[in-house]
Amino acid sequence: MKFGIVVSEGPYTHQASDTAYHFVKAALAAGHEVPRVFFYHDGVNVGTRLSIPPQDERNIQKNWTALGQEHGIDLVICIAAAQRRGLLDENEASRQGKDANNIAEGFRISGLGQLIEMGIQTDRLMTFGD
Amino acid sequence: MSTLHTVNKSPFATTTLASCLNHALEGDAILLIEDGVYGGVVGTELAKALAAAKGVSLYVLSGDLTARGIDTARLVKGMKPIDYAGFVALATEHDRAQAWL
Amino acid sequence: MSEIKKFLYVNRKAPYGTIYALESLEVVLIGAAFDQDVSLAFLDDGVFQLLKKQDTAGIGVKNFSPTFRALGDYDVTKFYVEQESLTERGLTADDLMDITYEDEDDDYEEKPSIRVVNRDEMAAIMGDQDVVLSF
Amino acid sequence: MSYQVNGTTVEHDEEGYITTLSDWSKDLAEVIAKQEDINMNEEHWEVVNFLRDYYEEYQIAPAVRVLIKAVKKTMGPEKGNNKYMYELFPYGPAKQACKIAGLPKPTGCV
Repeated sequence: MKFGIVVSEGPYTHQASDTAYHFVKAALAAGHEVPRVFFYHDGVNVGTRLSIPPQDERNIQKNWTALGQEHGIDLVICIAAAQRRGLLDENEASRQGKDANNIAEGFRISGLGQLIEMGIQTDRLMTFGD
Repeated sequence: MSTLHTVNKSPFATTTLASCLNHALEGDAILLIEDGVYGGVVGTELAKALAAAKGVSLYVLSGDLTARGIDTARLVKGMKPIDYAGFVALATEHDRAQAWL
Repeated sequence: MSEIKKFLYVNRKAPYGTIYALESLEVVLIGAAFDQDVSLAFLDDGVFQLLKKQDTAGIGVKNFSPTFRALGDYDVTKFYVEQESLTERGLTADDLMDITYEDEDDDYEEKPSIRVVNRDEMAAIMGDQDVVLSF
Repeated sequence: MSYQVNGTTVEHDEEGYITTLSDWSKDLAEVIAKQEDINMNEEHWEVVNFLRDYYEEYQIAPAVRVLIKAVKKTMGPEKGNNKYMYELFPYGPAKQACKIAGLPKPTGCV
């Protein structure tokens, strides 16, 4: 079965991105497909490479990056939500005239259409938020 | 056709669990996750409503339960603890998932 | 895209206190381009999103409530509002904005988009979807 | 980055959208249009005014297909079509007409 995943809360403040991560791991382990995870609302903050959690805590961004790369998951950050919250890739930074970018490896910024498309193309849409 | 409902809020903080219970249909499942697991403890007002939900199966995510120091013995009768693999299985067994945020 | 799915946007949160209502509306606007079978559900505090006379001048936040009235142009015409949620909050359907659409199949007659349903009807609507997006 | 209009300076972003929506004026619209290689005539103004009215009423810039549908209804099918709109605004009514009309930049979500 194909799962589409929405993560709609930021890391650390809410447990949502952790629950989503464990769900995706379990789904893959059971032989299901997870073609895309869509990060929305404060969930876009999962994709910043500038977070520095203490060494004795999980690194949410690195966990997602690793899982995404291992299983070819499309980790999409919503552009509209990202722009509000200051999350940029190189492309967006130059388009918007900003002097830095902060998106982590394995993530990409794209539109809300990717969320709808995921809903159309997967068998089950799971939302993790608050 | 049935739905897997997930509830991630403590019923003492919001009315989310009550609202979910009000909209769950026969054959549906409710899974308590994150702070939602506090709603599964016996002896509370909402536990009565949970126990009265006819034809709705009740589950709780065991990792969230033990993380919060709650023994499965304190759960509402009939509520089953499951792990993430069980969560995935529930999602496949129902036709859709609805997150009560 | 040949397959048409039933999408339900579930709105259970009040506007302005958090961003969920606004960002939900943004998904609806974009989603409308995908020609799916779209319904919006308003229950619990979500019914507050549709109140008339919202004026945000005093809080310096954009008032996005007029945008709901544009959704008819986007062929989003099914707003299900739960009666019990209104009643619990001391509201009636008269407190909600007039939101209409033009029915192309009926000589462009203007029809109300808001349909007040009871809790059981809302539960049945939720149970008849392919994709449920929660906000 | 800024436009100069009647001796005043109006800030804009990298792509030419004005930063403060209340800075908009008809004279400014002419200046932005010139930058876009568009000579504003009555027909351009008709669309720009339509967009401003739509924004005023609904607080959003309409999607292109919604704009065209609405124009078709109020101004007739000879204007409410893609060809007409793209003749007036070669780089797209959403992008160019919204910029000239002083509306927020479409977030380009699809």
